[in-house]
Order: sequence, then C-alpha cells, then structure tokens
Amino acid sequence: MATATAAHAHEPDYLNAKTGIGSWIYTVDHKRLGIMYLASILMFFAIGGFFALLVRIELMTPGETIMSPTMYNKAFTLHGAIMVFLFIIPSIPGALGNFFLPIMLGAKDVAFPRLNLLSFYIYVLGAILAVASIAINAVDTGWTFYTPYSTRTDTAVVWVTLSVFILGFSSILTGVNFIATVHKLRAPGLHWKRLPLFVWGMYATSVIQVLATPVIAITLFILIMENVLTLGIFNPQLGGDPVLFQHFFWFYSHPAVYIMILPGMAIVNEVLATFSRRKIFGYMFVAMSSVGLALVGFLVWGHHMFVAGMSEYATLVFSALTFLVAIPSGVKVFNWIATLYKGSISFESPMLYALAFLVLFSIGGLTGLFLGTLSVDIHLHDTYFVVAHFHYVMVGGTVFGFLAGLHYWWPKMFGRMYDENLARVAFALVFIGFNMTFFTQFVLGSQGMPRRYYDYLPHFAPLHGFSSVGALVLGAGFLVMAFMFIRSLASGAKAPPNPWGSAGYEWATASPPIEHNFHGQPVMTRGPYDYHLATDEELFDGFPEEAAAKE
Amino acid sequence: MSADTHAHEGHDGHGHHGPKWLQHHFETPIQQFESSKLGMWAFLAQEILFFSGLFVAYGIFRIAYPEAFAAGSMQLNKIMGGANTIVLLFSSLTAALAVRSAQLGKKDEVTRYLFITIICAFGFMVIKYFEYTAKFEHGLLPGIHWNPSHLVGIDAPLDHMHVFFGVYFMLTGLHGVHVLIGIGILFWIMMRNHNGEFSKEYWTPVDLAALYWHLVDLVWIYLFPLLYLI
Amino acid sequence: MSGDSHDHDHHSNDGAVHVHVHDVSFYLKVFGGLIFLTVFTVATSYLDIDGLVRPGTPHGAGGLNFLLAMAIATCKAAFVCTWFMHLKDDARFNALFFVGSVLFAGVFLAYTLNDTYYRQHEDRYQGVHVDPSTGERAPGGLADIGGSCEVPANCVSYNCEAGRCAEFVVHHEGGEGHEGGEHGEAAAEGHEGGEGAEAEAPAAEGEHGAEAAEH
Amino acid sequence: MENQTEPSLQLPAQLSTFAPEVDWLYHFIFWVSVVFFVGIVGSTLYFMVKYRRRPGVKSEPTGHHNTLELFWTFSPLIILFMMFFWGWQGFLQMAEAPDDAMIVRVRARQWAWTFEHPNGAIEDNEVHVPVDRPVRLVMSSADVLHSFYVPDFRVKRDLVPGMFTSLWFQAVQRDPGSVPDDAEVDPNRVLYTSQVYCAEYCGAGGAWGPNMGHATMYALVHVQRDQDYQAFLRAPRPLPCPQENGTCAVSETECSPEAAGSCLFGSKGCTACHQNQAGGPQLAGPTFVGLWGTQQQLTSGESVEVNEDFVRQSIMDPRSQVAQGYSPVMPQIQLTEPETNALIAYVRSLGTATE
Repeated sequence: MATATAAHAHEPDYLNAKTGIGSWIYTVDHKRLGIMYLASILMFFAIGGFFALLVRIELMTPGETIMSPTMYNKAFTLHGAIMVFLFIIPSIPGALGNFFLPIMLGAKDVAFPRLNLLSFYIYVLGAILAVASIAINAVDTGWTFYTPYSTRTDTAVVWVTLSVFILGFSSILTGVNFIATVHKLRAPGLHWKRLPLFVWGMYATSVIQVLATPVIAITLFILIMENVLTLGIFNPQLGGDPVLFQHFFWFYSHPAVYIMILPGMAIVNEVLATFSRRKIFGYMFVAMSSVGLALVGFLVWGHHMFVAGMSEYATLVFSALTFLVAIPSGVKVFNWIATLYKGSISFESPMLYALAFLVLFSIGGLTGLFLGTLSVDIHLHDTYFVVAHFHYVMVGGTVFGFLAGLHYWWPKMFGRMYDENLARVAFALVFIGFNMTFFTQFVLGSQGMPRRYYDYLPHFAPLHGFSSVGALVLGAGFLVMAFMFIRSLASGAKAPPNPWGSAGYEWATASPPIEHNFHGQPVMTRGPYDYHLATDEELFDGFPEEAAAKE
Repeated sequence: MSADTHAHEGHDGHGHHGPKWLQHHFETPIQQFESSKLGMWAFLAQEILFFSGLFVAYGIFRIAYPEAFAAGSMQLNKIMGGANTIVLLFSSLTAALAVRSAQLGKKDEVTRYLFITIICAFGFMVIKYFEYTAKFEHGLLPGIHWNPSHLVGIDAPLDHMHVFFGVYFMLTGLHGVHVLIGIGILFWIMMRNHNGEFSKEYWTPVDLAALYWHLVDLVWIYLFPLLYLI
Repeated sequence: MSGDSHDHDHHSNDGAVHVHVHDVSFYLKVFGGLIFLTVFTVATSYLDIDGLVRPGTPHGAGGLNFLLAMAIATCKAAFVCTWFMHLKDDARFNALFFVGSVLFAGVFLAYTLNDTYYRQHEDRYQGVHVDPSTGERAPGGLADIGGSCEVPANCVSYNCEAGRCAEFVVHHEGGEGHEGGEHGEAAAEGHEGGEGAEAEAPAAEGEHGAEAAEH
Repeated sequence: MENQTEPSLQLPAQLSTFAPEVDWLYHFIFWVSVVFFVGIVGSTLYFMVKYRRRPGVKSEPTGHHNTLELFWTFSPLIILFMMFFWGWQGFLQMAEAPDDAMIVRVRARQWAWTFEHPNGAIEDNEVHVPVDRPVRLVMSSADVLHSFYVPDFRVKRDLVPGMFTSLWFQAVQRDPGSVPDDAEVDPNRVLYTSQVYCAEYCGAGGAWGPNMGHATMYALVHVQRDQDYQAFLRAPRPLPCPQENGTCAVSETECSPEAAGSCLFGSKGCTACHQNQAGGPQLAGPTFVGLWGTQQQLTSGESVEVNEDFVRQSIMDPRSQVAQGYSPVMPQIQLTEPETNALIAYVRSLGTATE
C-alpha cells in the first residue's frame, strides 16, 4: 500500500485540490462537505454544552444561583434543542458519514453530490434561524414543544419550530442520498455481506431519517399553523387534543433516538475491529440488528407517554414492543464482547472511547428496562432517572461513539496525528466527569426528583451539587480535547495512510484522501475486517516498529 | 484488496469516457438512472409520511366527532372537487405520456404534454381558488376565525366542526403548495427539454418530475373522498 | 446473496438504460378506468349506505360509505402507482420502500387510534371531556374557545360554558349591536360561581354526556 | 413539617399499597441489570487484559457460532417478558380504581393545586386524605399540562386541559408514626405528610418572584386516620395567617383580612400573574400596587373604577371584565366567601399603601 501511495504522491489531496473560498462554498465533494458539517456541529456542540453548563451551575445550589426561572427554562430548552437538532442528529451522518461512507464503498462520491450540498445549506439555514431565535426571546417549552404550553407561551416558538422544520429536510435529503449511494454505488466485489458495519449502521439510520423525519416536519408545521392561524388539532381550547401532539412528536422523536445511537454503534464496530485486529463476531447478526432496531424503533414511541393519559390498550402494546428493542441492542453488545475474545487488543484513544461506549451504553440500555416496565415507569417517568438514562445513551453512547470515530478518523481526514497522551487525559476527564454528572442523577430520579426543575427541596442538594461539579469536570475534558485537536491541526505530525493498521477499506487511500478517493475504480477482494487475508504491509503501515519486531 | 484496489488504474482515473450527462461519479448510465429512481422513490416515501400526519389527524378527529365531520363535509362542493379530481387525473395522464414520449426521444411531444400538464395544474389551482373564496365568505374557517354565516344541510354548526375545517385547510393547502411546486418543476423540465437537454438515452429528469406529479395526484385521490364525499 | 454486488436488474450488459415503452392506448385505458372509478365514487356518495344499514346515522357519519370510498380510492391509487408511475416495471426495492412507507403511515394511524379511541374504555373518568358523575365540562377545553367567550356575530344565544351557540341565525343581518348585551347575559348564566355553575352544568351538558358515553 | 417524609438512597418511603410491588419489581430489574452489567464489564476487562496486544501474537480469525448467536438473541426474551408482564399487572392495578374509592377533585393551574373533597371542602396546595382507604383523584387542568406525582405513593398521572384524567391510591400507615385506633379524634392530627410534585413541565412566571413556576408547583398530602379525616372535613376552616418565620399557616390566633389575604394571594397562585411588590416587573396580569380607586379601561371599551364590586366580579368571573392590554387568561378559582373577602381586602391594602 505504501508503495502504491508513493507512486501517486504527485496527486493533491482533497484539501489542496482546489483553493479559494469558492471552492469550499460551492463544493460538491462529500469530503469537504463532511468537514463543513464537522465544523458546524462542533460549534453547536460547544453552544449546547455552554447552555448545559449554565443549567448545571444554576442547579449547583438550591434557590437562585445565577439566573431567573425563565432564563433557566430557556437555557435547558436551548440545550436540548441545539444538542438534538443541531448536533447529535446531523453529527455522525453529516460529518463522518458524508466523509467516509463513499470511501468505504469505493465510490467517488455520494449518489447525489449537489443534493448533498443543498442538504448542508438547508442545515445552515435552519441553524441560523435557531440561533437568531435566541435573540428574539428564545424559547422555553423544552425541546419537546409540548402543547398546549407551546401554543400559549409568548416566546419564539414559531421561529424555533420553523428552524427544526427546515433542519428536518436536511436530514431527509441526507438519508435519501445515503440510501441510493449504498444501493447503487458499491464497488465491484463489495456485496452486502462485505459491507463495512459503519455503512450498515448509516444505511439503517438513513431509512429512519427518510421515514420518520417528515412526520416531525408535519407536526411542527401543524404546530406553527396552530400558533399562527389556530386550527384546533392540538390546542384543547379549540377542541384539539394535546396528547395527540405527543403521539405525533414521538412518532418521529423515538425513531430519532435511533438516528442518534445507530451511527454511534456503527463507529464502535469499526473501532473495535481495528484495535482488536479481528472481524466483528456475528457480522450478519450485528448488521441485521441495526436494521431491526431501525424498524422496531418505529413501533415503540408510546413509551414516552405512559403517564400522559393514554388508553390502557395503547400502553400495553407500547410497553410490550419496547422490550423488543432490548433484543437487537443486546445482540450488539454480546457480539462486541465476543469480538474482543482472542483478539490482539491495543488501547489507543479511539479504542478507549469505544470501550467506554460499551460500558456506558450498557448502563443506558439496562436502565431503559426500568422505564419500559409500566408500573416502575409510573414512578420514574419525568424524573432525573429519565434524564440520566437518555444521557447515558446519547452522551455515553452517541457522543462517545462520535468521539471514538473522530479520534479514529482524524488522521485520515486531516492527515495529521494528535497528541495521544493529551487525548488520554481528555478521555479520562470526560469519562469521569460524565459519570459524576449523570450517575448521580439516577439516584436523584429514583428518589423522585422531577425533571426541568429550577429549584429543589433541600434534601436533594448534595447530589445536585455533586452532579454539577461533575459537569464542570466534563466541560474541562472537552476543553482539553479541543486544545489537543487544534494543536494537531497546527503542528501535528504527518499521518501515514494507515496509522492504526486497520484492514478497513477507507485506510487504503491516502491521508488525507485524494480528490476522487481512489485511483480508478477499486475492486474489493476481501471483507473490511479480514485481518487474516490482509497483507502485512497493509496492516503495519502505521506501526513500523511492530513490523520490524516481527521480522 | 491491496493489489486489486488499483486494478482499474489503467483507465484514466478522471477524464470520463461517457456522455456529458453522465455524472463523473457514476460508471454507467444505468447506474445513474437507477440511483436517481431509487432516490426519487425514497423522496416520495417521505412525502407519504409527511402527509400522513394530517391524514392521522383527520382519522382521529373523524372517529371522535363523526357528526361534525359529516356536517363539515356537506359544506364542500362535490362538483368542484370532482372536477378537480378529473383535471388532476388528466394531468397525470399527460405527465405519463410525456415520459413515454421522452423514452422514445420525441422532444416536441414531450414539450406539448408537459405544457398540457402545467395548464391542468393551473386549472386545478383556479378551481381551488373559487372554492377557498367561497369558504372565506361563509366564515367556514378554522379555530377562532370560525364564524359560519351560511350552512348547507344543517341548521346550526356543531361543536368541533371548525376542527374539520382546520384539517381541510391544512390538507388542501399543503396539497396546493405541492401543486405549485409541481408547476415550477414541470416548467423547469419543459424548458430543459425545449433546450434539447434530453434524448432517447437520457430522460431521467422527465421521469422524476412525472413521478413527483403522480404523487401529487395520489394524495388528491385520497383527499377527494375523505373531504368531499363522506 | 452471492453475486449481487450491484442490485441493479441488469437488462443488458452495456450499462445503458433500457425500458419497455407502453402504447398511448394503454395509458388511455388506464385513464379511462380512473375516470370511471371517480364517477362511480361520486355516485355512491349520494347513496346513504350508513343510513340504510343503521337507520338514524347521519349520512357520512357511519363507516360504510367511508369504507367503500376508501376501497375505490385505493384502486385508483394502485392504478396510478402501477402503470403511470411504472412501479410494475421498476426495481422491486423501490416498490418495497414505497409500500413500506404507506405501512408505516398505517402503523402511525392505527397506534394513535388505539389510544384516542379507547381512552375511557377501562376507566370512565379517564380521557373524557365531561365528568361522568358531576357533568362538569373539563376546564381548559372547548369551553374556553376564543379565550374571552366572544359571541359569534350571528349567534343569538351563546352558551359560554359549552363554547357553543344555542340559537343560531343562519342568515343574519348585522347582529353586532346585540353583542354586548348577549355577552353579559351569557356570562351571568355561565358563571354563577362555584357550585351553582356545576349544578347547572349537567342539564346543559346532557347531550355531551350521552355523546361521551357512546364512545 | 416534622412529619415530612424523606427518600432513602434508592426510592422513597413506601406509603401506598402500590409501593411494595413497584419496589419489588424495581429491585428485580436492578439486580438483573447488575448481573448483566457485571458480566459485560467483567468479560470486557478480562479480555482486555488477556488479549492485549503483544509483539508476535496475532489475533485469531473470527469464527461463526450460530447457536451462541441464537441463544443470546432469544434467551433474554424470557426475562424481558417477565418484566413486561409484572409491570403490566402493576399498571392495571393502578389504572383500575375500586368502585368504593372516595373521589377528590383536583384542579391544577399555573402554578397551584386546588383539591375539592366530596363534601365540597376546598384546600389549596395541600390535601388531607384518610389512611387505608382508596382515594380516587379526578383531575383537570385549566391551562397547560401538569402531572400529579407523589413519590411516596408511586403514582403519577398527567393533567390534560380539555379532558379529565384520573388516578387512585391507598395510603398506608407508616411505622413510627402510627396512632392507636382508639386514640381521641383530632382533626389536626396528621400521621405523615408526603410531597406532591408537578412532574410535567409547565413553564415559569414572567419574572423573578416568589413563584418559580413549574419548580415550585408543590403540594402536600397529609395522611390522617379516617376518623380524624372525617373530623377535619367537618371542622371550620380558619383562614391562614402569616407566621413569624415568614410562612403562612392556620393557627389559633386570628389575623386581619388583609393579612389572611396576603397568605391566600400566595397559596391561590395569584403571584403567578399579579405583581404585589412596588417596582417589581410587570407580570401577565395587572399589577395591584396603586391600583385601588383608579379608573380602569376595559377591553370592551368601558371604563370602571377599581372598587370592591369590580374586584369581586373579576375574581368570581375573571373573563367578564378584562382590563385593556391584558389577555383573558385568568382561570376561575374556587373560593369561599371569607377567602374572597380577605383577598379583596388585601388588594385594597396594596392599592392604597403606596399612594
């Protein structure tokens, strides 16, 4: 591989192939769009994180700490809305998916490159609206926009929902694009059984994006019209049904949870395989569990509404189906562990995040059992237990998966290595801070502390204080990480094409990749995890000292 | 993988040998065609779910308030609705015929059929305009604007009748927006066809535009009986 | 699964697009069928099937007219999808995806109905608009229409509590002048304070109680 | 309150008939989770150490094991089904109130609770209930979603505007606080007090103030012996009075109507919309400071003097006379005659104090 790359050393990489601002603004290159997404979502991650810190600092002590109740309500709403709609949902598909999906398929680009560009600008438009709404009174409904509060509050609900409505189309178009790409742009030899699991995960995600996102679009459109024209669909004062809004909302937003977690799982597959030098155990089961999760995910939305005044029949069906979700999730976890068995495991920072994912996602998943069980959920619903549960899945799962992917692919994307020691310090801070913040909240929730409270009774004070300190540690971890990555961009060592010695297809191209990913049309003769079929030159490209040791 | 990755390197990696409408990242015309079709169908699937929200709202409230919905439906003009159905079905026919002509490479026929389709779409909007103005005049409006002054078949408005009109205006309004977007798309495709961009080998955009237009028709096929007939 | 590295249905190996082109007459036949079904569905809508089967049901409020109309519409939709949209000749996956989307929309409707339709089946106090034992209408609901109990211009006697016009002038001529007077009257009637209003409510809400019980 | 309950490390005190069953299932799931978690993390750690990368040692190619796959795909179903089934059974119990349950009518609004007992007695933000008797709450909300949540009872149910929702519970004796059955009847004796939260987000006031909205929409459940409860229902209810520590309570000593009104002003939730501090921010409703005796422009175009009649009318039928510039959003609030009088007196005292 090294020789092959050297032979083409004259060819510029995608970052240098074209220059000037125009070459970025009008680019249809999936890799450049991936980078643009990455920059945007990281910015919104920072903004969302800022609001999270505001919330946690306010809750550090009982009573008023730094802001008024109204401000607090806006802060947690913005934290939720920005993190969900502007960060997590577009994060992995938009940034890493855009960048790596075509490369892993051996394609030159996604099926519809111009649509890809359009999708990015729709995202930007939605994001601008969302940020602009902060200036005009923000929004205090919680990210769920439950009616009738959202039809009564005088905050900028219309603006924010319009922004989410627009963002939805970005998500849909990305999904459409990826589905067509995976079906039609696979390189010769790359049949479904050889598809990298990252691609399987993105594929399942795309199906949800296409089938679920339009429902949130229409829901928010009705909500906007309910505010502007008054309709009587959701507004009880006009004969509407507020609980119906919850059905509409969760028909999207529950599958959306899988839009968030499936890509995280997808990345963990790649990282675990690479760093244990082993094909993922039960490949087909893992691939199918992604598709299974995507489909079953559509049938369980009502478990967000067990205490909402739903009929008993609906609760019965939704609770029963909810437990089915545990099956594919369990299949994944068991297969990941089996992958480690008889592997050759090394512990670079991407692997640390992937292993942390395994632990944290297990906690997130197992605590989901409490919430799926009807009688127990009655007690835990809308308490901090739920907050902790979904942060374990969304942060411990998706964000850790995203970070695993970001560390893993960083050398490929930018052609630069980062400071591994600093990366491990950041990992330690993030891992410890995260658990301090959110494990505490399981205890708070089981004791009955409700969500979205500006204030709390005195006996909750110690745990809230501890949780807030954890949030500061978490924030510090992210600062260290940001410093580490920026330093890598500025002065990182040049990355070899395959620094981790992975058998994955994406490592066969240069770091950073050339403009059209590969020279000509690649032909896949082995699977992406077939370490026993890969040559030593391929695998130890990045570990010359190990290659030397072998000789 | 290693050696084979570059198996096709012998070809020139960048300069494309295909026709100019074949985008650089596709290997063959059929790959491009099938990608486009799959993409379009996926997009149509999302349209179905986009409209599904309003259909669900309709279903829920119709079952909850059957009398109010029956009475609301009575206020609508079956003749106008029926006429619109036929106009839209006819436009769907001409759209399908436009695709057929495109497949045969008959450029002028394509333009003619697309033109008829667009005329029908405008016809649909004109009839819709007359329907809407009648509803506005009679105060048959959703929510707080509900102020009926003229009712057919019943003496007094029923509770929740305004909910019917809320759903009615949302469904037909959103459908109308789709018709307007469709007019834009069809016009754009017609102009591209007029400029000779399509041929017997390459007519995918005509096909995709027609697919979109058929979907607009499909939605109306359900809207018509749901709102006007029952 | 082996060998399907591209799931195109290769019609030939040259990589070019080949499709079967139907005759114009074929499309005209399909169109003829669609027009026939349209006329047929309009015709059946004048037929009061609900009333025939269950006398007393208002025309259109039952389920049978609805089912028939939906069956016809589905036929028409199938015509359009299969032939106008060429799903019959298209890749299987496209049809699967499209039909799948309709199925998901069906799940959406069915599950939501499973809630809204059965809310008060197990517990008569659950999800009802009218308290079955006191006849009180749930606050925050339709009773508060328009917020301030604004009387529609053409209403003679407006029941604020129910949010409904008790006596309606279908063709009124400038009833604005009455508004103030009617307003006060209605308000006094609707809100005689605490228990009084509640005691009065059952009579006013009898109809609704019956309606709720029916579900 | 000395009888107030506090939660243990995991889960609050078990004070309803549901609580032991819910907790049993909770702990069942907890221990199942612990077993799985220890298994997952344990095997991960073990493999991490055992198969760490060593020079010259290659990973083994991954094999297939379909039996194993099918085993761990389908065997958890058994445990999952047990959880589902027991959860469902518990839920059904909570959903179906016994026919003889006593009905308490609960009305919620931003941000206060009102409870109406079967005999018509009204309580604000606290409710007395008898122990060992099923109590059904028939609940409604005047404005937005709220949720009635008593951790000690393990019950929670949303209140949805425009419809009624219902829940029931049966409070049980608490060990140290039990009172012999033959003890003298005392309407003021409370076995214990449990906290009620609003668990569904319902917003916050337009400004800082004593009312933080959702987060302070608390109420208290006072559990009494049945005979004490019956006596409590019959007992005359004096108005609350300000106490030395700044709170309000019903006490032996009576106070002036203005003082009682200032307490009611808080407990009835008036602070959510009406400013009673000079110089405070404008809230959703008219500010009362300096209002008394002025001419008020109404939305109907009329102008009225703010006097006793006007204030009374505004309290009794809030939407009949809406002041210019305000929305007709004030809910109707259940008040007794003395309460109304006290509130009017308080509004008058606010209006004249600063002039």
